[in-house]
Amino acid sequence: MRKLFNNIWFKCISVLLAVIICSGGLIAVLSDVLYVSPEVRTKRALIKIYGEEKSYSVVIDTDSTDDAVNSPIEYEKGKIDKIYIIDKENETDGEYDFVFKSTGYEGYKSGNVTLWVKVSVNGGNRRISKVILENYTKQTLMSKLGNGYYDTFLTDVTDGYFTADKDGEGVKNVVTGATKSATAGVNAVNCVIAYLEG
Amino acid sequence: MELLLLKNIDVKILLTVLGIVAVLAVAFAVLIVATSKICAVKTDEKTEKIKEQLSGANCGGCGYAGCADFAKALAEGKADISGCAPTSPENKKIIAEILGVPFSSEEEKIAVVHCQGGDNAKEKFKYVGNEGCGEEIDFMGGKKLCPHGCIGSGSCEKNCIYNAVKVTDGVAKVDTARCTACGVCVKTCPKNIIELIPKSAKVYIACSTTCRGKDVMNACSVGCIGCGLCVKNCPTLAITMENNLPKIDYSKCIACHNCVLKCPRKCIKTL
Amino acid sequence: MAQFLAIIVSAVFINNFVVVQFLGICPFLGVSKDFKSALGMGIAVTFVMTITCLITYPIYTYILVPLKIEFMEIIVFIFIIASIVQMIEMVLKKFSPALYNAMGIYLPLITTNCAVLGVAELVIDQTQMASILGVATMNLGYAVLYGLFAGLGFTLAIVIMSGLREKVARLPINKHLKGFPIAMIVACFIAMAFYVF
Amino acid sequence: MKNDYKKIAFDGAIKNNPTLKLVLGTCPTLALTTAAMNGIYMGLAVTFVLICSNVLVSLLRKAIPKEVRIPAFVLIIATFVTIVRLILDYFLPDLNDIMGLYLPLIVVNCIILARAESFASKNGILPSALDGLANGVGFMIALTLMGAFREVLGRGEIFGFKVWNFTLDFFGTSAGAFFTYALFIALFSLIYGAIADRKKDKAFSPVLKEPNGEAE
Repeated sequence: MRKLFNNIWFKCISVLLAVIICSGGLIAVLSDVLYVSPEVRTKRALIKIYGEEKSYSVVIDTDSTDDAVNSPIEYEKGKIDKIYIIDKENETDGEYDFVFKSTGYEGYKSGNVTLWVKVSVNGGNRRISKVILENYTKQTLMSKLGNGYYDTFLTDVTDGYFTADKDGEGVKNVVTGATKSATAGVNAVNCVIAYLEG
Repeated sequence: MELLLLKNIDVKILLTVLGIVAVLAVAFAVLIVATSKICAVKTDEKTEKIKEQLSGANCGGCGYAGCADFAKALAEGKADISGCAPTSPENKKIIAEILGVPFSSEEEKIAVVHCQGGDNAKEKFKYVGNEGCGEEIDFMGGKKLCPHGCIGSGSCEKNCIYNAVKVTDGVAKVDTARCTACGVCVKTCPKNIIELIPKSAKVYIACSTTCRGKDVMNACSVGCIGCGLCVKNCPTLAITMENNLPKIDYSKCIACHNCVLKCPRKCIKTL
Repeated sequence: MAQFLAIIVSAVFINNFVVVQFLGICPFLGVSKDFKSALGMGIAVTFVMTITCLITYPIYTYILVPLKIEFMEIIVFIFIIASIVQMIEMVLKKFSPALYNAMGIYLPLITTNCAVLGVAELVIDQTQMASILGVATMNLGYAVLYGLFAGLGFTLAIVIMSGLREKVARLPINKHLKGFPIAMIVACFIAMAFYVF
Repeated sequence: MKNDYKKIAFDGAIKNNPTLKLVLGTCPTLALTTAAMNGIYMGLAVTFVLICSNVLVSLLRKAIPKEVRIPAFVLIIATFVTIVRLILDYFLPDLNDIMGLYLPLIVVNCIILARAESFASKNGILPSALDGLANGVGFMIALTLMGAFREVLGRGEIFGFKVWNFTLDFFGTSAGAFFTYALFIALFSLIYGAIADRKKDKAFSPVLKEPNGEAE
């Protein structure tokens, strides 16, 4: 028995397995204890947009359990996960806010970018009034998308879509250092416009 | 933090992830140990123990590629511990015990440049080209008129990892505080005018020319003209004249500094 | 055959990992002091890249994608590369100790070498590879070939760099500029030269 | 034992500065020194992960057999980065938004594996932690200075505030990054060389020798 324990084969395999099981277990425990539920993420996003908590009513929410609302709206270059209508205290009719959570595909290394988009509706006029980043996958050059990038989206929702290629003559051209990540962001916002345009 | 039941995360994904990485780990552990068995390099622990005692500076003074090679040569008895100057005497004693070799605590050494010419040595031509003494002396023996003197391009300075040799006004000078006598400069100097002398030495000859006095006068204002005054004035006859150049026998030298005072060209300098 | 040429041209020239995408600069500067160790490093990196593509491509496409755990990709890839580097280290220690000493700390650093991880991630990216090779789907053969030629591209860059550095090391430069700084300035000129692509 | 710590700290941060003397971790250095703030955030992230991974590596150094040390170290570092991201995401969400960009880059950072391999796997826990801290701080200082230099010349700003509207977009490119990096290494060697001469520091040589010659 003694010989088995300091046999090099056994030592190497057991150490590697031990490290993996310990770290895997640790990550599992931590990711469970420190689990951030979708509601909390939405709360954080609303605080970032409005500066304070807001109650909202759900139009679409992929994380909710009841089936009427949890199917996302798929588009060719992205999808919309959540649509909320923010409850207004002074109920002046015709003026309310949408908050979308949309994901754009075709980012850097075919990863995707998820954004929160706030659209304020005032009578017939609909305007994108706030865009913030939720998270992203595989975008290593995200640091290049500064605030300037997100502010270029703050325009009225007319029929024009955004494009992100350098020489694209699209209506509103949004080009940044990290063109691939910008494309994913633009796709996300275009989904919102596509939804609003119906 | 209620009792944890892993309810928030999908346990199935967790298990598959752990499973894959575990399988990978086992596979690679087996592969690695297999390669380690195939490529087992048998370094007997004697070499390892010696390597720990050596200074580890990898300076190359001992003539081997680094301390590891020198340790292997020592273990096989091919090299002698005196080859490595930077290692301190106590470490050498330990190594001698490991090797079972009698250890004579031989003298500590220091490097010294047998030349003080530099700017006061005349030049045959102005050299512009690749740096380094080795390259310069390929071209007609270097730019200095004196064939034996230091040409001051600093190959010794470049190779000394202890930063102990510096070329000051055209000639290399050893900083005795920093020199650990590793011997790299002795090997790199193409003119072979750097020598390891006992650390206890007080004086040294700052010239290495064997030309006759008249040629030396013409080539360098501070070169040794072989007048022999130092030989005559040395009370213990420690200095002998060989081929127009004085040579000090440090076992006899009592550091009376007579030679330093008497030398008309100030070629004999104190350490 | 066309794909074969496409791989060579794109891996070695158009998006060469070191000179165009500036990945894996640590060994590129650290080991390119003299020709022999640069060539040794190049071959070691080529070997690691080829074996990495050989192993990571099937694992990603046949295991990670079906099980929907792509997020594990980085850890799994780095673990595989680390194990390959560990094996290479033993092989080198046995068969060419001189090269092993010349590479020193830079041998384990191949693991975190961005170029190797870069090629592993590039190869599994269907859309990008399709555009490079002009072929609908990727397969293992193309992946391994791309890894091989990306490694050769790295070797080419590091060997040219070592040639330049050996030449530059003999020029009379200020003492403080010798070594890494002058290597960086040479790399700066190479970078400028590659603005064309 | 006390001055030993002082020596480790001094060595790690200044004398053997990982970015400017041993020239490790060049990928993040070249990529991130476009802005000074990047340097600070990346520096903080690297310092934190470096300390913890050094401690963990030196804790397990006797247990991990020599044959599988590189994969084991990589696993430890990767686990650590994931744990840091989980903690940040739960407790400090806004810091996570900023640091989130840099954390995945750390797994690929050479400095951490280099320190784990050449120092932490050979020394005790406290020296390793100190060495991690020293190297992290050294890395942060170097990155922030270079970031500031490139930001001021490249975009005419410093930490985002307009300084002048003279911009040289050469410094925004990678060629500019190489040039700045070369400049800073030379400057470091010049300044430290002067200090070393005055202090008669034996081992420091102005001409950069092979790092492994000194790092051992």
